[in-house]
Amino acid sequence: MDSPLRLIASNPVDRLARTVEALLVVASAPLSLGELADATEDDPERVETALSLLQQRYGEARSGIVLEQVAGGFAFRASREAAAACARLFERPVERGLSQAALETLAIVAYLGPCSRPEVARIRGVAADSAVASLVERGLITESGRELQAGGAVRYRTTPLFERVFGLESLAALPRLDDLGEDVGEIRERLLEVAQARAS
Amino acid sequence: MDSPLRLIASNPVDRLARTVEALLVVASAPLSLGELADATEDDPERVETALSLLQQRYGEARSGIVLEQVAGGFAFRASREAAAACARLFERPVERGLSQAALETLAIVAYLGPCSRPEVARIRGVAADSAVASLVERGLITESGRELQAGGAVRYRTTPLFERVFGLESLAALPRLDDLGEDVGEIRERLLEVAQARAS
Amino acid sequence: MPATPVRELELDLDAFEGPFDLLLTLLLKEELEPREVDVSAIVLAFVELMAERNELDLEACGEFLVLISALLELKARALFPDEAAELGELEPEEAARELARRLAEYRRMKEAAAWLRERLASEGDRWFRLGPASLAPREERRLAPQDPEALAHVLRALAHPPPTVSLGHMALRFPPVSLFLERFRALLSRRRRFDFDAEVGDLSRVEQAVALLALLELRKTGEIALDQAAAFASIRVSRADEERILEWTARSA
Repeated sequence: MDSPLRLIASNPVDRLARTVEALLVVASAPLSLGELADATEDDPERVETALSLLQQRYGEARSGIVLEQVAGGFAFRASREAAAACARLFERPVERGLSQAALETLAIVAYLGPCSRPEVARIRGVAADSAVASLVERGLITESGRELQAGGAVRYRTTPLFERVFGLESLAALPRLDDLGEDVGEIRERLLEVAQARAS
Repeated sequence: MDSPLRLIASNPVDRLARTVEALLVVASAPLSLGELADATEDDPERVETALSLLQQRYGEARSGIVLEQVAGGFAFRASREAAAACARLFERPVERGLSQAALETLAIVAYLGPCSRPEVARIRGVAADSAVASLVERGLITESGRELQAGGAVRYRTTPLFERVFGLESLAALPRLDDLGEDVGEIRERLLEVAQARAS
Repeated sequence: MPATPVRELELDLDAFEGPFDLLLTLLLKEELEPREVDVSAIVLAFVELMAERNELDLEACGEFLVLISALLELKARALFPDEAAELGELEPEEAARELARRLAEYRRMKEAAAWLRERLASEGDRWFRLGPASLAPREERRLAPQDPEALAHVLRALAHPPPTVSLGHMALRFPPVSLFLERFRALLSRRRRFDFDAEVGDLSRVEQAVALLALLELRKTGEIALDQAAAFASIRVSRADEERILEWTARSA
């Protein structure tokens, strides 16, 4: 751990890394490689090199500040080791008391978004108004235009905060829906077992 | 810079310092010694020792992240070396347009005159809180008294900045909407009727 | 009605653990959402129970079919409240395919929601700052010049009537269980007993299934007594206090 630090001390990438860590400590949301390159007026490849140096320095178990790649960019967070101390001092207003209805609505918007309240209600089978309102208030989803026809309903999509709270690099990091439910095959197998037991 | 790091690695204050830096990177306001001691469930004197270790580690010219003691306590800031990059990050490029939600809210306030959030929400069919907040933050609308009845909601009107951005000499220069109604009262009624039909 | 293994069937579902008839009671009291109930797991549990017994209990199978179809119907209606009629206009095969497609879609979404919940738990020890840093410069937002026509355009769109939805085929509706609860209570306040089949004979099969659920609920709460001369014979429904009085009279005589 000491050698890379000593190396960058005599290396111009070290200065760039210091600028990048300065940007990350004041930013209010994850910064993309492009944003970091624009702000530092430096080469994206050099910014990447600086980021990988910082990732070593600010690694889990090594530092209380951890650099993570999340929501399409890079951001600092507290180490998991410090979670209990954080819980004593801060709140988690975004996810506290998230209802089952809100989670289902969130799943629908994340996978099918942008989508409207009527679309969510059609899939869930119950009105989604209060779930949608609570997700908007928490900043997990946001308006994203209206349905195409005139007088159409407002549509919603997930926000970068959603990706951040759930620790996703991007929406593409959500598991494929096909990988989630294996139970049809499982049901068939159990039925088959019963049938075989009866036959024998 | 390497020697203190190596020293604290074998010292329990090192762990405390990691927790303190984690708390500081999550906080959105300076943290006092008392708050840090409570959150870490540790001795204030030990927290002070940890803070002085961190002040060495996060010192100006040594690191992009600088630990600063301000009136309310301790907080991280960007190093002076990174000031130019920070200025570029926070001075956002000119935004080309407004979101659908902001545009609809702005149109309602501009055409119908001082309007409350509940009124905007009724016409749009969705909560207007975040759209109103973002327009206020941008300086395009501002508070303008309250609704008449006791405990009435705050009403909003457009600002001179709104007129400048939209190239209007005054609100009277807004494009006419004769096809929707003869006067503001008729237009308002029509919008509310359609909103009701959409909600049912 | 003799006790059958059906209502005592022990279930261990995600949303519920206990005997089948308690599940029905919770559903009827609307303390449990039908969409939370995994019907396939109930069918599996029943099939496994029957297999264990190693004898063919036709009566149990019959009762199970009635109850499970009522439950399925409840669940389908809860999932697609306004679209049953629309499905009704399709050919049966198409309707079945469409229903299966939507159920699969809903099920996948439930699984996605479960994944999100697990993720929330596993990421709960990642803390980060919400909002700006305390010693950060203030962000300035500047807006390019805008066209006022855009304002007129969005207001016209807001004044545009929404597309109308035909409600002409909404005749097909699933009656709430409470309707039958009230109806049977009213009936028993006027008469001491009535014949179930005669009372619901004119109703659709869906309505009959709901009526039967209402009957089971009333018996569960001790408001009525049920009596059936033989399997498949008509069910006689009587006031519970009526029966208690008769019993008491018989004992003291």
